[in-house]
Amino acid sequence: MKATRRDLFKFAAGGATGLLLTPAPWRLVTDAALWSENWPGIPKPVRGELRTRFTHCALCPAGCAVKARCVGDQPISLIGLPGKPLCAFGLMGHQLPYHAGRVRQADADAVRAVIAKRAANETVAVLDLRPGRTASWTYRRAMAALPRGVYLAARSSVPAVNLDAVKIILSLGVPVLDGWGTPSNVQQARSHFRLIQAEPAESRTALLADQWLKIRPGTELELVEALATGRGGAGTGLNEKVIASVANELVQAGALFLAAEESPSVLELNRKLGAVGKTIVAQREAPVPRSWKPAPVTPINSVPERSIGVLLIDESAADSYVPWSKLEGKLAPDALVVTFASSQAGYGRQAKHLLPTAVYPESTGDIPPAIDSPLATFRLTTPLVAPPRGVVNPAQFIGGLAAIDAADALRERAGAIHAAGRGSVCTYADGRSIPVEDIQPDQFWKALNDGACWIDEPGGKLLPPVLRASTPAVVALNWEKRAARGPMPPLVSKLYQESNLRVRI
Amino acid sequence: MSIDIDKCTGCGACMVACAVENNVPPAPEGVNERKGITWIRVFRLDNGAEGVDRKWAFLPMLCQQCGENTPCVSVCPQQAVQLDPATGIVGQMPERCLGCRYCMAACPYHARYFNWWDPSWPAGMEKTLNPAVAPRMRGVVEKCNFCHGRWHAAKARAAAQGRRDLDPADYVPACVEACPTSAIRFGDLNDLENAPERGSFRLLEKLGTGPKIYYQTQRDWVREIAAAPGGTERAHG
Amino acid sequence: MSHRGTLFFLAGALIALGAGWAGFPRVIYRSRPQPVEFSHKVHAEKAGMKCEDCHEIRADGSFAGIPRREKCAGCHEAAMGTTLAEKQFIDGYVTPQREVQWSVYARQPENVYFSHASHVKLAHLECATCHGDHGTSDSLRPYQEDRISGYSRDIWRAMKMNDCVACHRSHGFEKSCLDCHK
Amino acid sequence: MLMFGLYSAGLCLVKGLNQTNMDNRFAFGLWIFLDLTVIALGAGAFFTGFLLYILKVKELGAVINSAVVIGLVCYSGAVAALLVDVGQPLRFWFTFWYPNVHSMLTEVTFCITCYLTVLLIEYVPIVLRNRRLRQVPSFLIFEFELHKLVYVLAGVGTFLSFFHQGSLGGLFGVLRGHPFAFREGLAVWPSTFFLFVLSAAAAGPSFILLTTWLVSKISNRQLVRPEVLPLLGRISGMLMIAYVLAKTVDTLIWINHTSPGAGVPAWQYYSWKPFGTWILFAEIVAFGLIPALVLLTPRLRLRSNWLVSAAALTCIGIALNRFVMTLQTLALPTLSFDPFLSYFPSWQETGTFLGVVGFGVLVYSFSFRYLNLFPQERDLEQPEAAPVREPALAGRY
Amino acid sequence: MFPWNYGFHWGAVSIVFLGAFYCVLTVISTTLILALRRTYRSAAQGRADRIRWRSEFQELAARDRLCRHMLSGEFPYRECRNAFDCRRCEAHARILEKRRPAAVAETEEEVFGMAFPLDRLYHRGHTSVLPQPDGTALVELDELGRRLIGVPDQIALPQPGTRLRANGTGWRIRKREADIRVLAPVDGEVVDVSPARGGCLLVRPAEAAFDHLLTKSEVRPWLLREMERLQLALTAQGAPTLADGGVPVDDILASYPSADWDAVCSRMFLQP
Repeated sequence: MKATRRDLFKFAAGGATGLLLTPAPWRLVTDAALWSENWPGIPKPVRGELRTRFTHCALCPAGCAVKARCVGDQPISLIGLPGKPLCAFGLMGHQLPYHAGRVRQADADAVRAVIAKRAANETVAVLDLRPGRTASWTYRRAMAALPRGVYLAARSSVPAVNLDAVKIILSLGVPVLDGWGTPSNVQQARSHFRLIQAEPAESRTALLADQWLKIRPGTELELVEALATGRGGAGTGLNEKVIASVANELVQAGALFLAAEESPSVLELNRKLGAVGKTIVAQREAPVPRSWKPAPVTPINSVPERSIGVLLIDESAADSYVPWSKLEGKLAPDALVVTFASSQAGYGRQAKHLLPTAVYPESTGDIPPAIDSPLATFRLTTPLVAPPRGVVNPAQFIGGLAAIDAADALRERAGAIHAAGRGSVCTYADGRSIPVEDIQPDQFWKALNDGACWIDEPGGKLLPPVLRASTPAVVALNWEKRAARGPMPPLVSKLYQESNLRVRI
Repeated sequence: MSIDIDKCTGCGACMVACAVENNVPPAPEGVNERKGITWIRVFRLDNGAEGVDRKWAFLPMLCQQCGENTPCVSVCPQQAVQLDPATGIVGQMPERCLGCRYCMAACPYHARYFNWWDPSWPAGMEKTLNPAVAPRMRGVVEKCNFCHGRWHAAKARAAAQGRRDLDPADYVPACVEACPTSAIRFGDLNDLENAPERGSFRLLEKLGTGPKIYYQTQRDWVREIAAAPGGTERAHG
Repeated sequence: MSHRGTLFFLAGALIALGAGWAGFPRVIYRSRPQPVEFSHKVHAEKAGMKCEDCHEIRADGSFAGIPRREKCAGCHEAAMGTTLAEKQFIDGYVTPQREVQWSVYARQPENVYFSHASHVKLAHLECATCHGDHGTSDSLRPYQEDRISGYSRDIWRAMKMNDCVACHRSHGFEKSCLDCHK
Repeated sequence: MLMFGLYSAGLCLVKGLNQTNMDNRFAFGLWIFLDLTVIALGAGAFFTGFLLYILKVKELGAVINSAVVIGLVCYSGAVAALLVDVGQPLRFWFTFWYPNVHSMLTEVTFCITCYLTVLLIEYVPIVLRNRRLRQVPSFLIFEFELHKLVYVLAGVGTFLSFFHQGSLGGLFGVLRGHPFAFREGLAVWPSTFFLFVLSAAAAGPSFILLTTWLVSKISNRQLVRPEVLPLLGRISGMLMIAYVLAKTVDTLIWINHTSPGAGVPAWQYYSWKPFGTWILFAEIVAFGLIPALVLLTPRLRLRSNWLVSAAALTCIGIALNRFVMTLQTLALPTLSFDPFLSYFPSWQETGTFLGVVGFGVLVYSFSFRYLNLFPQERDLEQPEAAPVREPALAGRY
Repeated sequence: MFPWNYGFHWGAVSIVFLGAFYCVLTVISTTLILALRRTYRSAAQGRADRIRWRSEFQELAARDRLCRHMLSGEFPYRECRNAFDCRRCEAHARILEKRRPAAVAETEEEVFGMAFPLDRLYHRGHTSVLPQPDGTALVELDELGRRLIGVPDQIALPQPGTRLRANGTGWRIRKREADIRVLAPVDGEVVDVSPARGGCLLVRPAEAAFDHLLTKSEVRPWLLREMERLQLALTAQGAPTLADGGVPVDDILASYPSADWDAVCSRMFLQP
């Protein structure tokens, strides 16, 4: 019997009916839906044991204590200690290593060879963008050892600010509420100081301040003059009454007074108001081994023009930058500029070589005392993640140039601190604080590595800072400045791109 | 949860902490604030004055976990949204969601977000994802659920110690934990000590959605703006 | 004529049924053997171990799952028995310090949250209630994965969502999706 | 056009909805708005069917086929657009499997799916009437038998349409979060539910009228008896007037009671350019009352250009209403500090929609070419040739 | 959707909602099934032809459905309600009673030079029936039909022994693109067939009642009408009107090569 078309139809119909009675079609429909649950490309978070580790945030000189929640060894979220919260950046720190714009590879040895060759008969300068670290000491030692080594600091020594004593702050465009100092301290102090912001632009500090003096751009110093002398100030665009009342206020409350940039007149006014010695005090550094012979800190201005043959810039931890225009003049015509950085964002554009460095939280190092801590502190940032292959440790590299082994510099310094026997170490894991003399050096070292902070004892009166002719620049990294420089954690997009909480750079 | 607007400095820590905690991917190319995903978003209010009298206030906005005739729950065609009777949290089930976005149209607080893009992280960054929260897929709606992953973890921890119920300390959402000024506070509304203090208000109370987020402020202009109904103010956030 | 029609109809139906029930599962599921020949039975009976000896619940309430290599190596640094499987395991993983890539039958989808702590410590469930006789099985059957959805075929008997729900309902624990989903 | 549509739709499906200009505020965009409109216009199918088969208005037999095809086209197009619109089309069946019976959208989904099936079944006889197909006896008989039962389908269709048209209105009426759209109503249904039913019923005939007129212009054939179109017009007009009245009442209640109750004085909605009060006026008077009156005035109704333009106005009015309900609702801020947003569809969205339209036109014109959409057409060919007279001497040779 | 699905609640709303849903589904499906069953039945009973004629008759343009008695002037206007089957039309019966027998019995009617012998009966599908003395009847195309088709390309005649049904398919003729079903004028059984003259059948009628066929005096008016229709059909094809005086030549088709012959024939042979 031969099959007609009709039969085929019947056959197909039967097939359809039969198929409906099997799991096949239903399975497929369900699977299609399930498949949309783990769409290709949707990552599966790694499971594993949750651990807590402690370190310090190296993103800014505040160096807040960090409590990292890790799965296995991988940090999945960072958080501050109770009462000592992190800023938005700190919270994103663990993502920095995955920034797309990160530089990973470079031929370090070739560069080393080149530098070594030129170091013999040319001036080698190290520009340190975060002075006061152990690494900085290494640089100074190295520069001292080299025939013609110069150590340049991006800023002259910072005084400490004793926020507890502050009653009133007049800030000349300093983002006091937006990244200056240690967030937690500023927040606590905020309740007891009054903030007057003199700034031309509508910054968030200006808008959150108690009073905002909307001065004309570039008239900060004129305002200072006016406040100091009680005369003039018309150029600022403020009327005399306002200036007078502010001046009055300042005199009433022996106040801290901040400036945006270094200038003698500001210092003068601070002196006059009695801030110096009371709220502006000397920055104290943790003890260093006596064996360390440092080169002096050379102010950039005093470097002769076109003299530097090799300029090494440590950008791995950058607080304050020196405008390139200022450096350019100091360089010899065929100068070799090498920068240690994790991305092209900073001096990488001008440098001949860029040696990739580890970024927080891969890097190892210490953080100089925050601007708002009058006491000396010693805090390590220890790697939460293993740094990738091919990154260079600037300290060891530069130390190596002068045959100084800087690998153990931190440990040596810790030893020196322990030897000094002052102060106490407070460990974050248990929140206890033990006097240094009660523990062994290696315990001390271990504690520091597991997340602990050495704080000098608040002995003696606060010394007035030894200041040159100027009040030093305030170290302030507000969001915009920061975004303009080094790489940002990807999630920052939440703040400026996916919401307009922040203006985009 | 209660939020003190006066304490908020708009630093954005909460937004970041939230994104980190809940595996919200960073923005792909071309995302703007209208397509972005921020379970908690800080809005900027200003008093409209010009010059030196200009003042800002910041208002963190997250899912208000509406308790009475919750707008988004009743509209979802497939029960992907539901109000947990026990915790009072409005839960969103991405794996059930069809992506019709009706709930987003229904939400007066615009606290629901749609995955317009495939979620993607920069290479290697997926290692930093939080295993307690499942990443969402493209084409579904998501929103704040008071860090439910932490709720689970807290429960598990309690269970390991043989406890059934949680202490207040066991569980706080990421934004609360991260807020530098502790402007955001969190607690069970049923406990007396967490009763909303007087002078606190809720957003769009008149809609009768019974939100569970209470806001406080001493500044009148802030109160006026925040408590006012739709579109009376020029926008900044 | 109409007889022929029915004949064809039935033929079609039968073929389809066959394909759907017999053929389809072979197509849709990818089957692969476990990397190591492991017998729960031996460990349970000979070594007299309990489940929680290897699959322990951590202090923070999370579940360790399948023990990692070093835990196994704790006993199997050197061969304890004479079985080929053990030898292979030691040569293949312990000595070269390679992790074993187990495929977990009971692996739930990413969006599922399950706390062993609350089920074992609070609800006092036996492992067998969900895992059946896995704990006493003598060999590991091949792992079957759905080609499309990528999920394990049989998450043993009682680990589909409906099973969870059924149990939760019967105990009045069914509050909201978020209880078990993340 | 169809290709372009498919391409854009493909983009949206493959790359995701980021291709569109919708965003978290404008969760609904062009597609939803047009779906609503199209479905309202497609309502002609159910309403004509209802009048013809249930109320036995015989004259409408002339357009029923065309009405069914239009309905089919509109609904299938709408569903297609929806499938592109949802973020996870693979999960469409969740709505059926795990329905949340309290959601208007569930109601809509269920009804529309059922109704689409009904339309398909109603479409079958029309297809089978094709001369070639009719050569197959079984087709012939099936068509015949099915046609005898079609009134049942018409009944079901009416039921379904009533509900989903309504629920489409309900979609927005229940939005407690948007005082602009929120309405109280009877039992579970907000007033918009009934308004939508009315307006859809009113727009349907007008749309059929329009298409019929258009088709006969294009093909320049007379398709229906001259009295049919005015009849449609009259029906449309009556419903329209009812709708306008209801709408007015509803609006008043809303302005004076509902909206203030939600804490928003109604004037506020119209303080945002470009959505001034003119839009309200346009919706109710310009595109509501006026065409209704025209359609109800016998004299004007009989003039085809008046008739047609009135019908057009009606359709536009309904479209406007849907627009207000979807897009204006979303555009208006609810929180004091969020902005008034505007939205313009991306080319992918437009493309997809154009594709849908293209598909519609295609289906319709095919049906028109091969199927007998207008049964009266045959009778209406006027014999031009003078009646043949027998020549006197015929057959003499 | 079903009580055993997750998330199902026995609420009043869900019961009402889903109840309604299932009702709708049942109604739709029952309608379909009903239609199918009936189809099957009628097909089994071989009612295809009747149904076809029924529906096609409905499809005919109104003026092609006119009653024969209107043609012969008994009514001013009347459409046939019985699908051209006058046997069960009481109006027809009444008229027949009234009608006095035709006075003069012409033997031959000639219209437009076409011979329509009156010794036979004519079906409106352009077939003629010539009763034979032996009780059979000779069924063939009438003059106009023949001229329309001219020389057919192909003729499909039924097997002898096939049962014909009045208004059912008699035989099929192919000519160019036209595929014509010649309607059978009478019920009956085919005795013999021949392809001559566009096909003719010898049929043994079921009963000798030929009331439904046109006779004597009705033929002329009907033909006039038919010519009109033909004219119309041709003009609809954009063809010029009939040759002068409207005398249809043999093989009309040949003289209108441009015309869509399918349309014309289907019109003339009553198949919409």
